[in-house]
Amino acid sequence: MIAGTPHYATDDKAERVRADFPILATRTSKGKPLVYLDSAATSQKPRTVIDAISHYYEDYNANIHRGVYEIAERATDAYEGARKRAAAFFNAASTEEIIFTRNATESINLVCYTWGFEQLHSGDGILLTRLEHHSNIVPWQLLAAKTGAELRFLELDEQGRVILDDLEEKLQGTKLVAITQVSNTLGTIVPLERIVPAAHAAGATVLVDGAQAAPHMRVDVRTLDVDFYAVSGHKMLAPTGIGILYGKRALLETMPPFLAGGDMIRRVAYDHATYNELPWKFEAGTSNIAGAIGLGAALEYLEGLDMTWVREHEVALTAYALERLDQVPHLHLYGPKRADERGGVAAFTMGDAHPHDLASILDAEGVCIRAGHHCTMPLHELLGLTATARASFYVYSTFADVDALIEALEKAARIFKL
Amino acid sequence: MIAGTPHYATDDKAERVRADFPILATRTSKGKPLVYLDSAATSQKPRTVIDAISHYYEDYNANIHRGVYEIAERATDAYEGARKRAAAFFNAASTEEIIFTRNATESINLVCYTWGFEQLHSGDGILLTRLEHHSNIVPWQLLAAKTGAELRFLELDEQGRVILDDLEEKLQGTKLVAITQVSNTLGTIVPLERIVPAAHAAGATVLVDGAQAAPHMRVDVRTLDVDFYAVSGHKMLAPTGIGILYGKRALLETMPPFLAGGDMIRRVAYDHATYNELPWKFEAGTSNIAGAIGLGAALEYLEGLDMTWVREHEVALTAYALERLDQVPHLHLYGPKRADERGGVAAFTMGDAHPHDLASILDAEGVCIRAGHHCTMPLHELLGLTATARASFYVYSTFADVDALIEALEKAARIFKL
Amino acid sequence: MDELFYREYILEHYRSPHNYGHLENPDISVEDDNPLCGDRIRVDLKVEDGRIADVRFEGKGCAISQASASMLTDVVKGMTLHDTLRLGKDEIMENLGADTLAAARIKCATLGLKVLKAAALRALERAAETEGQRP
Amino acid sequence: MDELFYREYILEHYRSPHNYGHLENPDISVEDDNPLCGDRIRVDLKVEDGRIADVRFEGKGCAISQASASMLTDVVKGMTLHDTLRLGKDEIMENLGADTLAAARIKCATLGLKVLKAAALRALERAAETEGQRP
Ligand SMILES: Cc1ncc(COP(=O)(O)O)c(C=O)c1O
Ligand SMILES: Cc1ncc(COP(=O)(O)O)c(C=O)c1O
Repeated sequence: MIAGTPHYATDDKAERVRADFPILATRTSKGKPLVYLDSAATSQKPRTVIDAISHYYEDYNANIHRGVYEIAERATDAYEGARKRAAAFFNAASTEEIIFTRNATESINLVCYTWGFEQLHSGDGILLTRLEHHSNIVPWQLLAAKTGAELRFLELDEQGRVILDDLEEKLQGTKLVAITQVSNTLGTIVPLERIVPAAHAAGATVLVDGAQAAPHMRVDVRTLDVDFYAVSGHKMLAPTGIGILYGKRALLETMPPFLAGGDMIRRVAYDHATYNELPWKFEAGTSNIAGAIGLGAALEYLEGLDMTWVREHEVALTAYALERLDQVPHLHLYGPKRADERGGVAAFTMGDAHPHDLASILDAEGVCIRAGHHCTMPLHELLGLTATARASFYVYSTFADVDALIEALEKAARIFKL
Repeated sequence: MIAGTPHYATDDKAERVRADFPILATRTSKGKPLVYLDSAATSQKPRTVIDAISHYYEDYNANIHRGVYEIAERATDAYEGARKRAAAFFNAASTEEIIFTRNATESINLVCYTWGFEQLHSGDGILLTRLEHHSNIVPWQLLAAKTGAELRFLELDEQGRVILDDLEEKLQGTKLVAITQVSNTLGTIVPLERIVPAAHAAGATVLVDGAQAAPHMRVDVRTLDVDFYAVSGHKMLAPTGIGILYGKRALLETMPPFLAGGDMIRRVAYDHATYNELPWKFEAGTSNIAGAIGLGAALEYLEGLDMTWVREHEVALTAYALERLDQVPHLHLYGPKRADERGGVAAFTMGDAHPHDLASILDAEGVCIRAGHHCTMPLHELLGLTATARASFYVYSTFADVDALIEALEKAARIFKL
Repeated sequence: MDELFYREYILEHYRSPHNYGHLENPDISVEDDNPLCGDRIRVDLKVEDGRIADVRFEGKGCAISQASASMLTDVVKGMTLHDTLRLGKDEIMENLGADTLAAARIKCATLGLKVLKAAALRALERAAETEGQRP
Repeated sequence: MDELFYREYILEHYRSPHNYGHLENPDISVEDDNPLCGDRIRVDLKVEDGRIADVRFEGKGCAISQASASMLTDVVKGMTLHDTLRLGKDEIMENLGADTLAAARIKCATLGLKVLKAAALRALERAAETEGQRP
C-alpha cells in the first residue's frame, strides 16, 4: 500500500459509504469485525433501503393499483415511482419496458417461456459464452430439449476473455444471443459493443444477463441496444425477491403473457381473458411491493454515489487486489489480468488447500468469501476445477478489506504449510 | 352493540393485538384514525415481522445454501427455519412439500406449467367454481387453450354457496379440481371436506387456492387431503413477495422443474443438467430470503394468537358486521347470510351510489375499503354487477371498526340522498 | 378527498345527465372504458365547419365519471375541435369544483374527456382525408 | 469455526490418507458426492462374518471430507457392519477433534460416513438375500 496513490481517492469515499451500512459495524461471534467479500453473491443493504421497507409497512402498507383510499394511492405511487426510477437508471425508453420480477433468474426464464418458446424452432441456434451462470444456461437447455434449438458457445482465451474471431460464423443460424455482461467467476467483461451489433446484423435477438454488471457500472440499455436485460435487485443494494426484466417495447408487445392471474388482465370472463398493457401484462398477482420500493431506494442511493465513481472504485480496488493476491505464494488467480477488463471479483485457488477449507479458515478471521462453483459448474469443469475461492467487492469495500483478505490467506497458508 | 355479548370476548384480544401493528396508530392526512378494512387485499404487518426483516438486513444478510461463513449459515438456518415453521403450520408431511413462491398466483401457475401441461390433454375436464379469483381462472384458460382441456364450473345458489348436487356428474372426465377455499368476494367457505374425497374417488387431482383461507382458519393439508395448496404470505401478516405452494411429495417428485437456474440444479454441464432435490428443485435463483424469514415470523405470531381464536374472532366480527350492514337502508349485501358459512369479507352495494364513490367518501373518513371487481370479474358479471364495495377483516379488526364503517356509510347515504 | 367534493350539482348531473343518449347518424361515435373500475362512456358528435354542432353521451359508472362527462358535453357544444383538444385535467377539476382527487379517481373524472378527445381527433383526421381527396 | 480446527494430524490425513486406493474384488463398492461443494468419496469393503475385514477409500475434496474419511477407515476396520451403522456425527467430530462446525462443513465431515454406512447397509442386505436363498 502506497499512500497517496490514486487508489486512495476512491477509497476515502468508500470508507464514508460504510457508515451507511449497519451490518458493516457488526462483529462475528468470535468478536472479529465483519470483512464482507461476497458481494457477487448478494450485496449488503444501506440504512436507506432498510428504512424504505419498514416505512412502507409502518406507514402506508396497502395493495396497489386498485385502491381508492389514501395509503393505497401512496403505495401505488411508490411502487410505480420505483419503476420510473429504474427506467431512468437504465435509460429505458419508457416505464413500459421495465418489468418487475423476483430476480435475474426469473427475468431470463420469462423471456425463455414467452419469447423463446414462440420464436425458437428446431435447428435455430442459441449462442452463449462459456462464462454463463447456470441461470443463463439451464433455461436454454430446457428450451433446446423441447424445441430442437441448439446451444452454441463463444470460447475463451487463456485469460478467460471471450474469443470473437469466429463470432460471425457462430452467428449464422443463431436466433438468440444470451450472454452475460460480466462473469461472476472470472470477472471478465464481455464486449457487448462488438457482439450486439453483429448479432443484430445477423438477425439475432440479444438477451444480456446483467446480474453482475448492473450493480457495478453505468448501464444504458439504449446505447447497448440490447433487446432484453436481466437484473437482480439483491446484488445492487436492494432487498431480496425483486429483479427487473428490461425488454424493448416492440418485443414485449408481441409476447404472450407469462404467469396468469390478477393484475395482468384487462377483462376476464369465465371462458376467456384479455390482457393488461405493458408492463403489467407480465406482473401477475400481488407484486413484491416492498421489494420494488426498496429497489427504488437502492437506485436512488447508487445515483447519489454516482455510477462513474462506483466503477472507478471497483477498478482501483480490483487492481490493488490483483497486485496483492499475485504476491501470495501458491495462489493461482483466474480471469483477465487487467483490472479494467474485469468486474470486482477475484476467483482463485491456493496450493492444495481446498477452497472450502480456505473459506472456513477465513471465516474464523471474520473474512467472508465464497467457495465452490459459484453456479458456473461447466466453466469450472472447463478450467479443470471443481471449486474456487472467490472474493468480490462492492461500493463499501475498501483497501483495508483487501489487506484483511491477504492476511487471512497468509494465515491459511501457514496452517496448510504451503 | 350489546355489551357483554360473546363478541366482546374476542374483541378485547383484538384490541390488544392492534398495539402490535404500527400502522394502526397512524392517522390519515386529514387527521382521521386509520380504519383499515381491506385485509382481503393485503394484511397489515406486526412489529415482529417488520423487525425480522430489518434484523436480517442489519445483522446477517447473506446469500443462502452455499456460504461457508457465519452470516451465510445464519441466513440459511433462518430461511430453512421458516420452511420448517410453514410445514408445521400447515401440517405438511415434511419440509420437502413446502415450496417458496412469490404469491398464491405464482403457486397456481407453477402447478399449471409443470403438473398441468404434463398431465392434461384434449378433452380432460378442469373443474372450478363460479367463485374463483382471476388467478385461479386465467392460468387454466391458457392451459385449456393450448391443450384442448375444458373448463367446467360448479354453480352457486342464491346466497353464493357452491351447489354440490351435480358434483359427481361434473367430476366425470375431470382430471383437475382447482377451487378456492374461501371466496374473496362473497366470503363463501367452500366445503372441501365434501369435494376433495369425491374428486379423489373420481381420479381427479385437487388444487386449492388458499389465499383467503390460510390467513383466517386452521388449515391442515393432510386432513383436507388436498394435492396442492396455494398461499400468499402478504395476506397473512407476512411481507410482500413471498408465498407458498404446498404439494404432496409424490406429485412434486414426478413434476418437471419450473424456472431453471441457480439453486434448483444438482449438476450442470454445458449440454445438460440434473435437478436438485425437493423443495429446491422448484426454487430457481436467489429466493426472497427476507420475505421467507418475515413469513416465518408471521406464522410464529399467528401461532401465538392461536388460529382457533383467529377464526372465532372473525366469525364474531362478521356476524356483527352482517347485522349492522343489514340495517343500513338501500344497502344490499352479497354472499351467505350466516357468519359461520363465510370468511371475514362483506361485499355490498348501496342504492345508486357507485362503489368507487362510496370508497372515496369513506376514505375521507379514514375508512379504507375496496371498490371494484376484486379480481372476480366473471363472478360480478354473473351477479349482474360491474363493481361492489368490500369491507374485510383480520386479527386486528374490531367491533369499533365496524361501527366506523357503518357511520361512514350513513354519511355517504346522506350525501347521496338515499 | 373532501366529502364536500360530492356537491349537489354533481349528484344532479349523475342522476340527470345532460346531453344523454345518442345522436341519429352521428359523424363520429367513440366508446372507451376504464378497465380498473369498469366505467364506460360513449360520445357521439355532429361536426360542422370544424365545430361540435351537437353532442350526446351515454355511459355507466361512478358519479364522478358520469357527472364529469355530463358537464363536459355542456362545455364543448359549439366549440371548435381544435379547442376541445386543448382541454385538460384542470378544466375538468374546475367543472367538478375539486382541488385534488386520488389518482385512481382522476381517471374516472377524465374518462369523458379522453373519449371526447378521441372523437375530436378522429373528426379532424376525417376532415384531413376529405381535404386530401378534393380534386 | 476455530482455526485450530485444522490440526496437524488432519492435514496429515488429508495429504497422506490411510487406506487409500481400491480393493481387488471388493464385496461392496459405493460412491457418493456432496453436490453443494463437489466433494466425492468411494468406499470399497471386504466383508467377513459380518465384519469389515478390509476397507479402502478414494475421493477428492476438502481437507475435512478427506481427512475425516481417512480417519474413519482406521476406526471401522474390523468392526461389525451393525456397529458401523451406529456411528454418528458425534464420533466424526471426535475424530476431527472439533466441537462445532458450520452446517455446510458438517456435510463435508460426514460424507465419508454417509458412504460407508450406505456400503454397510448394502452388505447387510446382500447377506440377508444370501440367507434367504439357503436351502
Ligand atoms: C381467493 C384469492 N386467490 C388468489 C389471490 C391472489 O393472491 P396474490 O395476488 O397474492 O397472488 C387472491 C388475492 O387477491 C385471492 O383473494
Ligand atoms: C452472472 C449471473 N447471472 C445470474 C445470476 C442469478 O441471479 P439470481 O440468483 O439473483 O437470480 C447471478 C447470481 O449469482 C449471476 O452472478
